[in-house]
Amino acid sequence: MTTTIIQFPGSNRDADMISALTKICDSAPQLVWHTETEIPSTDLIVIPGGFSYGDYLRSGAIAARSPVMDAIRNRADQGVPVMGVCNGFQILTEAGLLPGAMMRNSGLKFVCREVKLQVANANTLFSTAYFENQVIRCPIAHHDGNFFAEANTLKRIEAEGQVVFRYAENTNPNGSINDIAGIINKQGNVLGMMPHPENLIEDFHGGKDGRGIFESVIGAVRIIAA
Amino acid sequence: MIRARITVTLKNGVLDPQGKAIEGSLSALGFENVDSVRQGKVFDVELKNTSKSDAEQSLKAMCDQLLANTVIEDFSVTIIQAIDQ
Amino acid sequence: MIRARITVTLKNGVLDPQGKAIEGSLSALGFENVDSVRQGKVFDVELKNTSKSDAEQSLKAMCDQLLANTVIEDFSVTIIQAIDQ
Amino acid sequence: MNIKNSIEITPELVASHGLSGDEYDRILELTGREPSYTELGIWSAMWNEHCSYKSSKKWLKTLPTEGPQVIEGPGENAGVVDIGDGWCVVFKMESHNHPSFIEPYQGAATGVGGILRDVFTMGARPVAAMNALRFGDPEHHKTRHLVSGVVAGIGGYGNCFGVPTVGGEVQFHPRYNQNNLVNAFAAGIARIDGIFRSEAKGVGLPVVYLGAKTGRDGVGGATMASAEFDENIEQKRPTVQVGDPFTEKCLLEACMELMKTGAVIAIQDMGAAGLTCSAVEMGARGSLGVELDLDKVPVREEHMSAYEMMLSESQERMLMVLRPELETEANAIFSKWGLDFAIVGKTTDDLRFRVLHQGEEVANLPIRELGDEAPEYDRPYLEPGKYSDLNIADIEPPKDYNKALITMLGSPNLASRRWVWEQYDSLIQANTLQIPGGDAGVVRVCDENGNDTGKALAFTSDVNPRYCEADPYEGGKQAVAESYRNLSACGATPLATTDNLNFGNPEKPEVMGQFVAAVKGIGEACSALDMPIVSGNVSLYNETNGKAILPTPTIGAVGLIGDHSKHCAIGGADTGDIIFLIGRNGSHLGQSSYMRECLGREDGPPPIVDLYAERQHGEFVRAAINSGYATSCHDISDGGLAIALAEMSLANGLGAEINLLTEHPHAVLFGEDQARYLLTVDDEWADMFAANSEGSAIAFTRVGIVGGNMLKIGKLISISLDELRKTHEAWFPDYMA
Ligand SMILES: Nc1ncnc2c1ncn2[C@@H]1O[C@H](COP(=O)(O)OP(=O)(O)O)[C@@H](O)[C@H]1O
Ligand SMILES: [Mg+2]
Repeated sequence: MTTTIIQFPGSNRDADMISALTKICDSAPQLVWHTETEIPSTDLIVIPGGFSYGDYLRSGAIAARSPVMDAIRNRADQGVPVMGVCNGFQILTEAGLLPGAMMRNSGLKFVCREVKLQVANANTLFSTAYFENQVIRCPIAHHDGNFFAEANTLKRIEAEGQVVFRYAENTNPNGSINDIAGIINKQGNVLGMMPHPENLIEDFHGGKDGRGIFESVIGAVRIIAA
Repeated sequence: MIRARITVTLKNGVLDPQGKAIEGSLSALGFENVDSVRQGKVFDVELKNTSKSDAEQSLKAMCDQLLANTVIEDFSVTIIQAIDQ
Repeated sequence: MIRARITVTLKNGVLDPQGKAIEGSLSALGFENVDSVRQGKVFDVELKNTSKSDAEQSLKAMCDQLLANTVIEDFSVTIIQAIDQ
Repeated sequence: MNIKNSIEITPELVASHGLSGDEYDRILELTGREPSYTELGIWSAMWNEHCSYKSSKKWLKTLPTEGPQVIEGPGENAGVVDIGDGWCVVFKMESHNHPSFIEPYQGAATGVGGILRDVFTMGARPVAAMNALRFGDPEHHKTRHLVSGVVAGIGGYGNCFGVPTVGGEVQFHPRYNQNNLVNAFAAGIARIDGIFRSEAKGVGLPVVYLGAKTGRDGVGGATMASAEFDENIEQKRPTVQVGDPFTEKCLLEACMELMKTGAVIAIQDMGAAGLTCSAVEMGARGSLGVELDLDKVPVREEHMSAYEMMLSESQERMLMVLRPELETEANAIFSKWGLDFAIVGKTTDDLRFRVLHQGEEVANLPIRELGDEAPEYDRPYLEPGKYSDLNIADIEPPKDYNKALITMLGSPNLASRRWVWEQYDSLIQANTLQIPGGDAGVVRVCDENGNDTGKALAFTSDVNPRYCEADPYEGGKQAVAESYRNLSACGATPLATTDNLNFGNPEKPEVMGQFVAAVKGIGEACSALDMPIVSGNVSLYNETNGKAILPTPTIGAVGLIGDHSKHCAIGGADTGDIIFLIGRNGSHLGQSSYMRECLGREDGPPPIVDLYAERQHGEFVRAAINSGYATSCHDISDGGLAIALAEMSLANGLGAEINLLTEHPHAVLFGEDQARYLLTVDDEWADMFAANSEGSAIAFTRVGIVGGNMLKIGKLISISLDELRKTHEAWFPDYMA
């Protein structure tokens, strides 16, 4: 399976993601620089975490306007799975590929800690490895993860099962509305999530709860290929 | 040359954690008659080789395309100074 | 009730990484006549039970004590609306 | 327009540059004439305490800096230490005390930026950061504001740059009310054959300016005088530098790419006194002259004078000597990352430092003498006085031991630092094995392709300034010993150290006496424990209104874990595991946390450090961890045995039952005797372990057993884990709320 990581100036969890994809997929991802206008054929596109453009202006705002975004949009329209983690999630909302917006954490501080996630929808490309309502561990590390959507949008994404992960057991670290930690687009192939599954995939990390997300997509890609 | 100020503020109804925190700090500092605080951003932009009306249009476009996230923010544009070249 | 807007901007000469990044992005988006962008903050403050002149004083004090970092920032205060109770 | 570069050199101007009459006379002699204004700025920058170490050099020379593991000792941007298989670790610590007091967020942020640059200038990719912080009395009106700004600034820079912050210290004491300390540490990893140095080589080669543009940032108070001669410069010019971590991250990536091309002959970051120091050092090290043309320097402000450009401390900049045939390639890398790349000068063969501006030669100085001839002082010093021993019987025991433990555990200096370190990304790079909260931060070593090498590095930062105040010599030893223990407790072999010596005004014999004694103690401990000092920083004049800070020689230490599957942590014990105390029973209460927190006393001598015992116990503990006996381990420091047991129980999430048969239980529970650890062993192996301890002639006691949800110590202490946790975690967030 071929995976692709998009790199922006200021991406800094790209190395973590490269390492995770390499370990889980047994082959290194292709790297695409933000100025590219084409994305080579791929089974999965990942926008990694970090501080693209320093997160100056708004988190993900400047990156969301870079040339590569049109290419991502095209691939997404073709049904290629796209996953944005942390800054990647912020970029996807800023680019309009996902609904809502990301605000400063309610505690106003950067937070790095482990939280609990409830799998709110185990029936997406990215979550079939888990069971519905399973609670998993996952680290977070962000300053602007307070997901916001106005009432109608919120109602719609809740009704359509677009909420994939929620902070569970009172671990919401940022004030995110309805404890939302990760959402998917209507078509079901673009996922954004604030937590960092790529930092919990080896025994070395003290757990492997994050693997399921990657394994879900790999499984789905295999089925499509077969 | 044109000098303009763009002001971007949160839409009504969008929660403003920073504003809330400032309210709290102000009242802790003894400013008792503060009713509410909302935080926003300003951008002081200098444009060259452009007329006032072109400038206005292009500043609005900048807001739409980049400076404001219209899901949560409103913006306004004011030309502060226009100096003929 | 008094409505005021406080604007806080970086002093001249202080590095503004945010403004610089925005300049870059605007020019990449094709806004070619942007000469410079400096970013600042606004605070929209509502005060109750106060006169206009008291309000002005107290808003300035808020800036000095909390809202502006006077080592690197300047501020200005404008009363937008004063409604008698 | 033409910017004036001349101004009359008056005695006041000389004095406002921090130069003494004698120093200026020497400058006249070395210049061979009256210096120009720009030249005066250059001399003063090179000869100030910060660059020249004029008060401390004599004593720094006495520190042990060599060892088979040391590849590069003090002198370069950072120290370099061999970690085997062709890899090395590059690290250093540096202070940003004063700027952080003026503007806590930016001061701390740029401190982090500076130390990261020191590391990656040498070709090493940063893999870990720490920060050692000292603030005034929590009740002081400025303290909360400083804590909040400094912590946010450190996080703001490090998180955005993308380095995990894995450790540090935070302490409060009224003596830091007007002078807080911010010491930032960074470490990076490189191939030994991929290390870059600052020594220029080759005549007529291009000198290249890299990174961000130059502004008037940090052009010190002395320049305020320049406003008089140029009406175009705004009067009120802030001297605070603003950090731009995004640019620094791009600079890192650009430098890493550039270094791979082979284009770099020498490289040096621009830190204090930016262009001046970097250019002079590169030239002088390589026995070459340097000529700079300031018209080529990328600037972000108008009408900058030569003086201002030479002294600007704008951040995120570097200077390099380039292999000319690779210019195009190098330039392309920098433009890809959106950074400036400008040839601003060349190397020459005449050992002169020449600066051109607007067609005028504004400086022409002997390049070697700028550094080599900097004054070196043998400042008079007073041997520090000593406390006589306290008699245990004169130190009141607590009426209620539970209350005493709770008071201590919830005190500003012993409470959990979670509020601080959760604002730092400790996980980024996916190599963190131990996050803050234990004894040392532990980070795995991966190669360029992200493959696990099996090795890990451990990092810790330590000093107890109250010990140093009471006895700088023992305090200096103790700082090193504690860092040795923190590494050993994780199973890491201590490798080497960096130091950050923070003191008051060295012109005062008492302060100089503290400095001399602390350096002596540090040196002895580093020699005895095989932890040479490979880099460091001195920060003097931390003093306001004649009142100096506590002497604070911070030690940053690095250890190596050859096989990271064998590391050990403070938590990890199971129910039924046996708890061993390695080392003697506690007996020493002088300068202890118990006396301070429960009796309101700060007196007596600090504990004596027996370096032989430290080494023996450390080796024993590491062997126990290495052979798989230890299920968890923690060293005993501030607060003694009781606090260590509480911290360990919290980390295990399990209580413990401790037997205690002894007189002077307050000394046993709260004594801060050195060379001690707690170690847990599976009960099946406990007898074997005990036999081994006896065999090694190590003082040890089987103190109790892990289990339950209470910490019970004899009949004196019985507290639930929940209460311990609440107490330990509450102080910081409550205070900052
Ligand atoms: N400023 C800080 N940044 C990151 N971690 C910190 C900081 N201050 C303290 N810590 C962490 O909190 C824990 C307790 O600190 P401390 O009591 O100084 O440890 P020790 O006694 O083992 O030296 C350590 O893991 C330390 O790394
Ligand atoms: Mg310790």
